[in-house]
Amino acid sequence: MTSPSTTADVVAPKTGSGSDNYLVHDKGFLSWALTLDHKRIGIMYLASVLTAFALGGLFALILRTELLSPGHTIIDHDTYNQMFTLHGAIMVFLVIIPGIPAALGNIALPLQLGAKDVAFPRLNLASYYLWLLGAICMLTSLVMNAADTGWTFYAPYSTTTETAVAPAAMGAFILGFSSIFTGLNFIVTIHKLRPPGMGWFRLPLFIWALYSTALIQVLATPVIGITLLMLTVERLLHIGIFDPALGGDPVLFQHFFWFYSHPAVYIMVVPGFGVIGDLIPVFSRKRIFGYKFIAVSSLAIAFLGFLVWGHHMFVSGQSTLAGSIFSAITFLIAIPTAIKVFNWIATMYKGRIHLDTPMLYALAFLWVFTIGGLTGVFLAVMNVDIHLHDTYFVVAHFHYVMMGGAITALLGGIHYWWPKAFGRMYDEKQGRFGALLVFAGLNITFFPQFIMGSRGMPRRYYNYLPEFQDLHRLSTIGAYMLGLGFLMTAFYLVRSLKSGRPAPANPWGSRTLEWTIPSPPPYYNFHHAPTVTRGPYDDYDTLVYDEKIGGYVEKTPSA
Amino acid sequence: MSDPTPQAEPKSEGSTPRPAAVADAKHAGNGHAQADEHHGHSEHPFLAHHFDTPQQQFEAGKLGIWLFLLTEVLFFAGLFCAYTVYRAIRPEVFVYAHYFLDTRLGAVNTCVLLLSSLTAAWAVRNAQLRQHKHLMVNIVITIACACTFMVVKYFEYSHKVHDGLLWGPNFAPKEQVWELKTFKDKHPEAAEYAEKLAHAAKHAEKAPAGAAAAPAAHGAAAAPDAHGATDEPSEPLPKPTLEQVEPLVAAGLVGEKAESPIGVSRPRNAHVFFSIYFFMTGLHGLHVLIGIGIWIWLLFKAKRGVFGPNYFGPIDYAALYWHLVDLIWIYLFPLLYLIH
Amino acid sequence: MADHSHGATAGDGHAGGHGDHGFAHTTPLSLLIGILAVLLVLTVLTVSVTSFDLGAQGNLVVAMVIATVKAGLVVTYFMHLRWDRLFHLILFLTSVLFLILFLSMSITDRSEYDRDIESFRASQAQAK
Amino acid sequence: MTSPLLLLQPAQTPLHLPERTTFWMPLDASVTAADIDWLYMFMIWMSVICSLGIFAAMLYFVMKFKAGPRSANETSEPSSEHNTALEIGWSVIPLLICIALFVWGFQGFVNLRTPPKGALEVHVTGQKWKWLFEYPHGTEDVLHVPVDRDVRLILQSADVLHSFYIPNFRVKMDAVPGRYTDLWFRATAAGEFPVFCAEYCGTAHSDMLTRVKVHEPGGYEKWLADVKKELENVPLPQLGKLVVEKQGCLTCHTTDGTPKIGPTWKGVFGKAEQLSGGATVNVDEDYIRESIIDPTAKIVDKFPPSMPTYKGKLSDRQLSGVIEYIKSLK
Repeated sequence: MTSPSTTADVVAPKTGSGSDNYLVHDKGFLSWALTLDHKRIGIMYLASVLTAFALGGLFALILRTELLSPGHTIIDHDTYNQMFTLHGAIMVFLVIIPGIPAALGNIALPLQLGAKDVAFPRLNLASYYLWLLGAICMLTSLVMNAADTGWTFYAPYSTTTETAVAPAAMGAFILGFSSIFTGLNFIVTIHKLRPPGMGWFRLPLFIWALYSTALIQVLATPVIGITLLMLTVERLLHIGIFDPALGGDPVLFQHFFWFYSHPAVYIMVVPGFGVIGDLIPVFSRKRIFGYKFIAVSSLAIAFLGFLVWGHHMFVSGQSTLAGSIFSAITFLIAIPTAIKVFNWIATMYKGRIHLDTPMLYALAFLWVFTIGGLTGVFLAVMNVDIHLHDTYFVVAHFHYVMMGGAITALLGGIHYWWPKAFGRMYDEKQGRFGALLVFAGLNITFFPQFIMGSRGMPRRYYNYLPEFQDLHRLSTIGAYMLGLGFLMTAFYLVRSLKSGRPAPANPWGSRTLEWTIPSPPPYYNFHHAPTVTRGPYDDYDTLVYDEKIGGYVEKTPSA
Repeated sequence: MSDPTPQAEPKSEGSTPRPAAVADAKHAGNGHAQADEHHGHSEHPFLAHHFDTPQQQFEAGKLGIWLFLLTEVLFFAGLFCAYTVYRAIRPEVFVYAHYFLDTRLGAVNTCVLLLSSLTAAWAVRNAQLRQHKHLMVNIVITIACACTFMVVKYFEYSHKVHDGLLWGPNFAPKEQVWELKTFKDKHPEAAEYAEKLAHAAKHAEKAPAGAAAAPAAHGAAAAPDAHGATDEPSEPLPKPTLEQVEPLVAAGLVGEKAESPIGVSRPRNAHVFFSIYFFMTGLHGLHVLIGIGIWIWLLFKAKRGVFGPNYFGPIDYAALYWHLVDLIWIYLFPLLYLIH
Repeated sequence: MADHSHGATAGDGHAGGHGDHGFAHTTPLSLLIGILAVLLVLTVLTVSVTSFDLGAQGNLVVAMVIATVKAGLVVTYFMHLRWDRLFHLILFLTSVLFLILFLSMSITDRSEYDRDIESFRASQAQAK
Repeated sequence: MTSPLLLLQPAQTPLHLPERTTFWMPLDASVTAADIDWLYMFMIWMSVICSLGIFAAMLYFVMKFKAGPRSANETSEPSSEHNTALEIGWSVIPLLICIALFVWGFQGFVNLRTPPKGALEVHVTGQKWKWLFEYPHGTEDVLHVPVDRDVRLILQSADVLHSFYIPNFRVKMDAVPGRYTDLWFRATAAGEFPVFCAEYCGTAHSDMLTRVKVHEPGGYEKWLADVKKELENVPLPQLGKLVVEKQGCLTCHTTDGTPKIGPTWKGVFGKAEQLSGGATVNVDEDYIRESIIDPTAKIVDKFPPSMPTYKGKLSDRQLSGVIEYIKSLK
């Protein structure tokens, strides 16, 4: 399908951080605060998301320390409930949903399309400020009397408790709009700003994943908007839609909530598939195996994700009929996910695998996501779910998929595009050590929780039976390892900004368009869109490694 | 640098310094194209730097607004779902409550919005043909229609607040449903019969104020099913005919759906209708207000005569948004006002 | 739903506009006014229909059919979908499809377990 | 023979999951548990095989095709990038496994959700942080069931969502306010098994624990008779003390003088209490009886009106028992 390789028709990239790149083009706070440049917005998103991740992670460490022993350890009942609510809400709404699409997507998507910017730059900036406003709104709930309803805001508890649920719900409401506008921006950019010659099946897989995610963001997020609006109005004005005393129905709230929240978990993990889809061919220096199957399976997951929300409600009083329909369709989602994993592994066959940090994160993703995905099947089987629902088995499952999937892919993406975004190389040895530490910490934290869960340890428990204590202790040790791993990663990445080796245009020898321009890229990205004549992962053999600049350059025909 | 695909227009070469970011006052509400005031492409003053042709910019904006309309449809989907679930489960609440609504006002509002939809579509046409005066007239008419719609809504709301038809615990209707003109016109006999029932119930409570309160209350108008007889100890009511009882049962005034088993009252949780009514029409009204804001902003832009065949995006997207607001009202009107 | 097959031609943004009088299709005025007339007639029709009794759900079905016809007119002519890209129509229908999907599953489930609610309410009423 | 009173008192021994026979699951003690455990282990082994296969392939490829330094410019050998048969293979096989799992799980689910006819019915009420079980003689806070007999629990909630979860029976069902939900089981082993609340319900969600006592054959009927006889002739104040503990009154009231969510009962009898409306009332039998039946009638000043009604839950003898008990608190 790929035509004979001709050199991409862009002037040979200037190596080293060019004199006039987007980081130094304008100076001063306003040049950042009012920027319309997608790369700067991406950097601001990255910084904000990682700060929120640190805060959410801090809450997680406090929770794990509290669970070292049954009963009171460091905090009391209510603080514990508020902590796990905020840990959940911050991680879901502030970190993982905007994480890969808004931070890495904003940096890489226009570059991979050879475009100058996203379709609506001002809307892009507006969605960042909506993220900021939503974050402030949610953190006012932290300051006032933090919500203690869990990130799921289940009625009638959320409509009757005196804690500050309204600011948290409105914070999530505003963050929903930020997510919608990012999704909308990406769909239009992918449709309208593709370079000449780049058909749908010449798009990098990262773009395919962002496209499927954007479709979910646009189609599902409005429903959580109306749900949270109804919840807040129910709390303040008692309109009686979710309150049983006034004729309402709490299970209806669960339908409204999960209609968004299950597609939302695919908003969290499908961009991760995209990053891994880009990393594995580059670091195996081999064309992706089954490109069409991976691309289309992203869309299949996006669509099927809308039909299965009821598998969160098997024991909530949902009828058997509805439960069986949801369970049956849930199994269908396992198929495209399996296709993706198998195709990635097939890509590595007969490749030349370089185990740089991004590749370590990609391999960690494959390992952890396989376990996460398979345990999802346990929860889809209806009668086993009766035993496992709302236990630590579920906690372990979604942490394996969220922490192991979304966050590991986010870190892999950060390391992969770090040279391009900042023009600096991070320290490779520390990167690899950090990746191993995160991988180990993750498994030690969450695998014991599978065992606790199937033994009957319920979820969101402040006080627990003594026989679960040693597993909780093991999990807490893992949590500290994880925290240490992230701290170390943050440390050497920030240090690389100043003292890192200047990055060449194409350190990893990738063939996607963002590596054909200098790093950090000029503010206008491309003079005009390059004409694309081959697939995103073709002709790695026409690149040759240049020792001096530490990166790949086009093989000149004479050589 | 050879460029294999023929470009539509020769593009000015060289990267001109990037125009200072003109933070257009456009609030993030809808996603239509961002038009920079000045940029490199000389012959199209409104072409943003990252687009190559005005058509590409227009079509990008068009896709953007359609995606935004997608989110609006799903935003209202939550409310339509709440409406459908509660109507499927408690039809009598909706039959009972719709008598309180004024169908005439609803119809007037629908026609006003349809007219404003026409003037919006017409305005797009004017923008394309550079008819600036007509464009401004049409925008003004659209704004006027929108304001009329809001004024009519104001009257409806104040009437309901005055009559105590609010949501949740503060639902305390002043006049009973069978005293309403709309109910009397449709079911004259049922209205009388309900009158008698209410009178009898009041009478039954007053009369045996002393000891044997229970049996009399029990006796008065035991829940008559559709054809049951109502034995009434004080003066026996004639056996009710079908037309007398059937509307009462349908509206949940009597029978097991009613609030109090004796006498005639209102269906249980009747306030849910008004919760849904105020939420839906309130949110729709908010979208009409946002629409008015956008049209006023476009009025100023139109006054400067910027629109033409190559740049009419903002008018087109505002018109699409306006048509969707009208579309939602087209469904709200029969669902809330025309219940049978 | 997946529209990946449709996909605009590569770099469609670069297709040339047709000369200088602009690329947009202008809707004829007579058509616009005609559509408004039809819409007003349909509104009057839907209001007058309520005076007849058309069976249990008859009125609801008729009202919805008329509303959908009106909506169809507004979408095809006023919102220009008739001359627009097919993709925009697919998008609109997707949103309607997801609305129906959300509605139907919620009602199916709610009506399935409604008898639990009724039996609970009935027993609470007796207990009082 | 332990004194009958102890029968009424919940065993003070701390709650424990009985010893486990398998690594993954708690001791299975109900008819339906075996089927669930079998399916669970089947899936465990499927997952182990599947993931080991993937990890092995991954690690093998990494070792075999590990590249030297980048400067060596090694290129990957040409290999096909598309193999439809393989793709179909690893789509259809997981699909078949999934269909099998679904059907197996669905049958178990339907079986678990249709209680057999003639099961012993117990009404269970979940309220903020306590489970209450209605028995003919009154309410208990420990579930007593006979062994080898179908038991159907009819769940309701007095305030927010709770979820009745017995790990050893592998059963769980939410208690939803405003409606009935039900679950059934048949215990196969006598003994005591913990009951958890699995749906987050507020501050003491993790303390909403109780136990299900499975009596040997005949033991259940004996227990019923003993408790009934016991309740007849135990002196009123002691009966009142038992009822107060079982009904969860002490989660809001106290007997040691310090006010909690509700007023304290120490020395309250005969005192003139200041009501929220400004009036004062003398705390006598009628006031206590009225406050139990209709708590919001006369609320003591500066206390929230959050007490649920106990109308129809307490027999007259239990009511007078509570009044005598409050009287005895000087």
